[in-house]
Amino acid sequence: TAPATDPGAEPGEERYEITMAMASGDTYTAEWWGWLAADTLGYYDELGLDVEFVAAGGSGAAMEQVIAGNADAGNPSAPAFGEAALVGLPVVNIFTYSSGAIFGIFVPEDGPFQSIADMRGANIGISEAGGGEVAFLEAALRAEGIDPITDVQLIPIGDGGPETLAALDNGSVDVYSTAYNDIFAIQTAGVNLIDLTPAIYNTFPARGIITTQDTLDNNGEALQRFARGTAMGMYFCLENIEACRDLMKGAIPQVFEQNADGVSQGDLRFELAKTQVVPADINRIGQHDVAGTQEFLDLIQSTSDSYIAVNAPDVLFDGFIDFANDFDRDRVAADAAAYEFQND
Amino acid sequence: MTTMTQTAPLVRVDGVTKRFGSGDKEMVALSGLNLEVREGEFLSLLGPSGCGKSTALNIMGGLLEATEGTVTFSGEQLTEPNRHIGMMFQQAVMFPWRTTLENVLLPVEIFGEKKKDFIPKAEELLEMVGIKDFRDSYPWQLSGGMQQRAALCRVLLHDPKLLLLDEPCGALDEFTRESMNQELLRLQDYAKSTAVLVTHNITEAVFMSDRVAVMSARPGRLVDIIEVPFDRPRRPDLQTTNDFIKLVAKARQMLELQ
Amino acid sequence: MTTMTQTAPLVRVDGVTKRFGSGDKEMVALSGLNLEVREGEFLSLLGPSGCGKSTALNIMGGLLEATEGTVTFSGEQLTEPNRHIGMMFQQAVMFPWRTTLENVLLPVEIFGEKKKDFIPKAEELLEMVGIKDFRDSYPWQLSGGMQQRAALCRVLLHDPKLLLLDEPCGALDEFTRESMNQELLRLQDYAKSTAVLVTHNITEAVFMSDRVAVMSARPGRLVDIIEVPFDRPRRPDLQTTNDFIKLVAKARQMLELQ
Amino acid sequence: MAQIAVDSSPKKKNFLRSPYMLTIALLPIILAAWWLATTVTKSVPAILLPTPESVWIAFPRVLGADGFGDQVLRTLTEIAGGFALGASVGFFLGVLLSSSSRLRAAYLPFLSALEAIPTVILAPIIIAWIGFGIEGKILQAAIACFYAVFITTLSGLGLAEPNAVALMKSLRASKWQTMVKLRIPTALPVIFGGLQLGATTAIIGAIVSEFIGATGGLGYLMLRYRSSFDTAAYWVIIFLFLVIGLVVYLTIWYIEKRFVFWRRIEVTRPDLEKQ
Amino acid sequence: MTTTAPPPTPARSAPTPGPTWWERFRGGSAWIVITTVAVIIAFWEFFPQTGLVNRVLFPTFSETVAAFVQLLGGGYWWDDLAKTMSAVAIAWVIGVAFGFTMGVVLGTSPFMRQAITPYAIAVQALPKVVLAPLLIGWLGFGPESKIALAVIICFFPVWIDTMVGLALPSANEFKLMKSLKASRWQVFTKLQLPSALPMIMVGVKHALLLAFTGVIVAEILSASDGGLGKLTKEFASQLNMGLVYSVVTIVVILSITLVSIADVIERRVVFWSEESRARRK
Ligand SMILES: Nc1ncnc2c1ncn2[C@@H]1O[C@H](COP(=O)(O)OP(=O)(O)OP(=O)(O)O)[C@@H](O)[C@H]1O
Ligand SMILES: Nc1ncnc2c1ncn2[C@@H]1O[C@H](COP(=O)(O)OP(=O)(O)OP(=O)(O)O)[C@@H](O)[C@H]1O
Ligand SMILES: [Mg+2]
Ligand SMILES: [Mg+2]
Repeated sequence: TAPATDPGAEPGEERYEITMAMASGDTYTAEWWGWLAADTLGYYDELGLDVEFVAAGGSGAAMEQVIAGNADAGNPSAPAFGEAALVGLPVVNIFTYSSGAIFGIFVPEDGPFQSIADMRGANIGISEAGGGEVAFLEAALRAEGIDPITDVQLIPIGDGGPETLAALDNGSVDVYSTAYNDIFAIQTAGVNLIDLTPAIYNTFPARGIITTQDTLDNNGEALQRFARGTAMGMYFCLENIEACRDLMKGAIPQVFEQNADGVSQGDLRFELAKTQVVPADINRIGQHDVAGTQEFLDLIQSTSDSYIAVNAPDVLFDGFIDFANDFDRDRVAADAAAYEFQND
Repeated sequence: MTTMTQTAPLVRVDGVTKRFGSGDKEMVALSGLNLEVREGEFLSLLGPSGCGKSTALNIMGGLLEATEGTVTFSGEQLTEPNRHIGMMFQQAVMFPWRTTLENVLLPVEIFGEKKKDFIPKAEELLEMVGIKDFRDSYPWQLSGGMQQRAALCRVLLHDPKLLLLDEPCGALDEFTRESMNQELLRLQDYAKSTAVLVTHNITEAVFMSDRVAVMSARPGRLVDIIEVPFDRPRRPDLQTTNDFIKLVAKARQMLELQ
Repeated sequence: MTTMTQTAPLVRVDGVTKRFGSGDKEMVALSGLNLEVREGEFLSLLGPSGCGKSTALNIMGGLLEATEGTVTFSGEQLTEPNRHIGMMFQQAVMFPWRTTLENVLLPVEIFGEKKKDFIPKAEELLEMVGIKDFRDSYPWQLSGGMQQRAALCRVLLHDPKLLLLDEPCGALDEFTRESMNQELLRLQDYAKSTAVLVTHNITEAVFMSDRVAVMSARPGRLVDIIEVPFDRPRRPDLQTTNDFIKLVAKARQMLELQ
Repeated sequence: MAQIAVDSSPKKKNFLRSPYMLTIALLPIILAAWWLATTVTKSVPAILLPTPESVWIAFPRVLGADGFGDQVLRTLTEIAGGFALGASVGFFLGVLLSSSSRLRAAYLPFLSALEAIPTVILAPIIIAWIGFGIEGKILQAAIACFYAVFITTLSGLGLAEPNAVALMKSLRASKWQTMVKLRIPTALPVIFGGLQLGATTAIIGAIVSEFIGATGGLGYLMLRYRSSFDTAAYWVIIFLFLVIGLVVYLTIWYIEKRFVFWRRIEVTRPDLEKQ
Repeated sequence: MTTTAPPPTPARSAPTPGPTWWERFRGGSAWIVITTVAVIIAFWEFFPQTGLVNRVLFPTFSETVAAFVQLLGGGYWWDDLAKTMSAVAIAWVIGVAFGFTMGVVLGTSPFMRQAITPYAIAVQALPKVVLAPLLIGWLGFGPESKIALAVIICFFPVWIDTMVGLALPSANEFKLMKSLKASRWQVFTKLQLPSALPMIMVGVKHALLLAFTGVIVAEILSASDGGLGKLTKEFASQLNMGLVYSVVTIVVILSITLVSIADVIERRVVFWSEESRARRK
């Protein structure tokens, strides 16, 4: 029942190595179960691939290391990838991992601003100077006729940590624009936020396997296998999502640590990931959304004169998608059914 | 053992014992010391190293508390430093960030008086010891002897009734030392103050003093007091007279007998 | 000016001039010094502070280079320190991380010889100066005099032909100093070495030496050499004899004349 | 310095043989190594370390950018304010702890532990406390630099000679007078050493705190440039920091030379060093 | 440096038999420590309850203790602890070795010292974290890059203190060695090095604190392979402040412990220094 072309199946065949720069201080976050499952279940190994997952620090740092050639691939978020593409760096997305709202615009329930159109004169919190959400925010404000430079004040208030809570709590800012992930902690700490994100932003691609043209030319075979392994891991999780939660708990227990109210951020993020990682077409895992990407790139480009125009198909490489999906789904489903829980 | 006199003593040391440490480590630095310092006299404390001379002097200056016994100064019991008592140490203590004049004026500052009022007197004193030209120099620009001279001016500036001198010339070479001693005698006379000098130089003790108090090694106690009958002012050639040499020999013997 | 002798001199200082600094800041510390040190004698260099005694001694020890003139030691020209020359300084230089014995053995270590071979001799020396019980103590547990004694043992351990002593007892009190001087004489005699002592204490110079070289103030030059005829071993009471006092007075006069 | 007394054959001052010639000579070597690594061998990718030319070209762009002066001013204010605050608190605590051996024994470990908590951990807490404004950055720069000043003050105040202390006592000087007229002047050379170290750590404290949540300043600019992959501009700011560091160092050195004038002269007079 | 007696200090101890433990307790500093800790804990416990600060950001002491217990129960962080501690240890050893070498090279050559100082100061003023991406480029994503960062941060005091310490011996001491014709190496090993040790130990202790800071900063601000720094960042982003303070407490306890151990070692290594002698009695 093995697939017809399984390159790693025959012994003695050449093995490949890949260094994957993960865009976080930790190797995994709660929504990266596709990679984690493939790695723990040995799918990469089966494919003749040794993958080293390394924590690069954040999206910008991961993108930097991929461009520098210190990592073969990375998973920076769409804005970091887009920004690199828009300044003319030779980056390529070979596999779309997730899509949907990664960034949003939020206001406290009882705050003075309840729609984007009102926000003239507001103090708006962002995660950090040059954070990924800024482009979205600026575009959204412009769409309502508000100049993001002169009409509002952008204040970096961190990514959902104590400084963010303090800023919202003491009224330093009335609006908070950031990654969706960042607001869970704030909400469980008692600040209820209303999501004002324009619907259109919820369809943008969020994260993929990013590499450079150079690596693609020189190490294409390894990347191709990496894409398939990742697809297998995602499929496994979609078959048995609780198994993946269990794997996650084993890998990053501290994220599932409960706070005083008995809530764990890991669980909240995991729930959100369930909606974002699911591919549009289960038979074409990793498939790019060309139109969405173009719209996204154009949006960011509009926020600065120094960006060049980029054609989405030029930075999206879909040569591996067929190969990636050409695996034995029944067997992965069987693996999923047979999973034994270990971390409860 | 002290010789009784008519004039009331300026300082009276009465059965003073000083112990350092406690328990096993206790050590008796001074044991039952009785001593009177007469108004206007020059008294030397002579004794071997470690016999408690400095300790006795520090107690007289109120820097140390006696374990037993009392010290009175001008008839009053002494328990803390007194501004009528001036002390001078083996090393000229000069602050390198102050000029000679500023160093001399230090006590005035600390007593909270107006510096201006004392500048003429300070200059007069500097003139007397021959370092007026160096009033604006810093200590490192002075030789050791010049520094001691400045320290002498400092202690005299405020007209202390009692001068306590802890080997003030110990660190100087013999020649400088001799001229410093001359200076000291001249200024003590000029200021009409009383002086107690700690030394272990027998010749110096005899040459300078009206009386020499000879102390024994540990635990320090008074052995005897030698009266020195020579006239003042004293000149260096006194040291080659027979009487002088005999007195020195007597003191030496006393010290060696112990 | 030096007195000629039959035996070949151990050290010969020939027209030595030493200048420090250059240009405007040039200062002549020593000017045209001629001096011979005879084998086995005890020679003192006597002079006021700053006259260049230490400079002369450092040149004889090969620590400083003469600007002009030459120094020969045992007939050979001296350009760098020589292991047959032992030096001792005003402050006993003792390393606080070494015990007394280890401090005494330092030269042996540096010369790369076996320490073991020298331990008996080191102990003998420590015994002679009366601090054998302190062989395993650290310097801070010794008094200043004891430290100087240990330094003396260190310099004698290796049988130097020439001892250069730069006021080795300058920092000690008179009593300790006198007994150290006795020690010094006894050990110099025992080791049959030649010694040059720098001092500004006239009595000490006369008491210790076979000859006293009197130097003048800056720029330092030799004034005269006084022969001291007294027999050895010398006892402290020599100092109260008339002949001795006369010699001291002569030296004093020479110094004051300048 | 002590060796001068032994070895002092007259040497002519020759500028060409002075150490600063080596300092200057090293500069082109460093530049050449940088150029070789980035431009010739390309062993370091430009995204991590840009070429010297690109940094050179970026200089006018970064320095001429809108509001750049304000950002510099802001960071300098943070550094200066933080340094002033941290140094005075460090100095004050040093004085306080030196006045009592009991206080010293009790609090020294606590204050040392504070040095072991990195600024980055404190940053969010401080921001939560006093907000995102410049005050928080000043506080963080102050925390970063206080220890160096504190520990040197503490050890420096113990340096006063026993004899000098006895003199002050014999004059019945108050504790305060002894401190001001004797202990502090004695400690000054050592304290200045601490100020040198503290100034550099204050710079670091200010920048790191700007990384964590700031609305302006050079650290903020650095993040901006880095996030848009403008590595050359990023390095322009790094060089600015090197310059700021050197200027601050030289300023303190100059002040020290004027204030602690007696110190260096003492050191250069070895013949007075005896006794 | 004269042979005068020790400075006159008013020793007021009574000639009674040795002090009781209670007197020693009151005379010592222990009660100050205990009182201070008690005051801090009381403040920590009650201040958050006043409502003046956000309780989420500033949990009470008991809540923090509860979090601490929870953390201890978790156990998974031993791995992070081990990673941080091993990085600190390695960085410290390398930093001390490197700082010492630099100190020796520059401390024995005034020429090099003056020539290099401007560069040293410039590098010292540089926020070292900006070097993180470069270090990762050279050393990879493992612990090496964060160790390198910590080394750069912690070697400085060792270097400075070694340099200063080597100049401490007096002219007379140099003269003695020279009169014995000691070689440069002998002067270094037998005189300069022992004299410098007390200073070097001060630098070594400071380096220990800075190695801690360095590793944790590297873990928080740049890429790393786990560690306590990453843990605090993670907990902070979850707004689980009790856990954050717990980890900080662990860091503080560890650093105080390590410095105290270093103190004990110091007293043995440099037993002759004034400081050790004063503390021993
Ligand atoms: N603060 C102190 N603590 C313990 N012992 C002390 C203290 N001060 C002095 N002593 C001891 O008391 C004894 C007497 O000391 P003191 O300084 O009075 O002697 P001294 O006669 O002045 O000696 P010297 O001529 O060497 O100055 C010495 O043995 C000394 O070690
Ligand atoms: N390394 C030096 N550089 C400059 N001047 C020096 C140096 N060494 C000594 N001098 C000067 O040379 C002169 C002679 O100094 P030296 O130390 O030989 O005198 P001394 O006779 O030993 O004096 P003392 O009795 O005070 O020890 C002094 O004026 C001193 O200032
Ligand atoms: Mg004394
Ligand atoms: Mg001399």
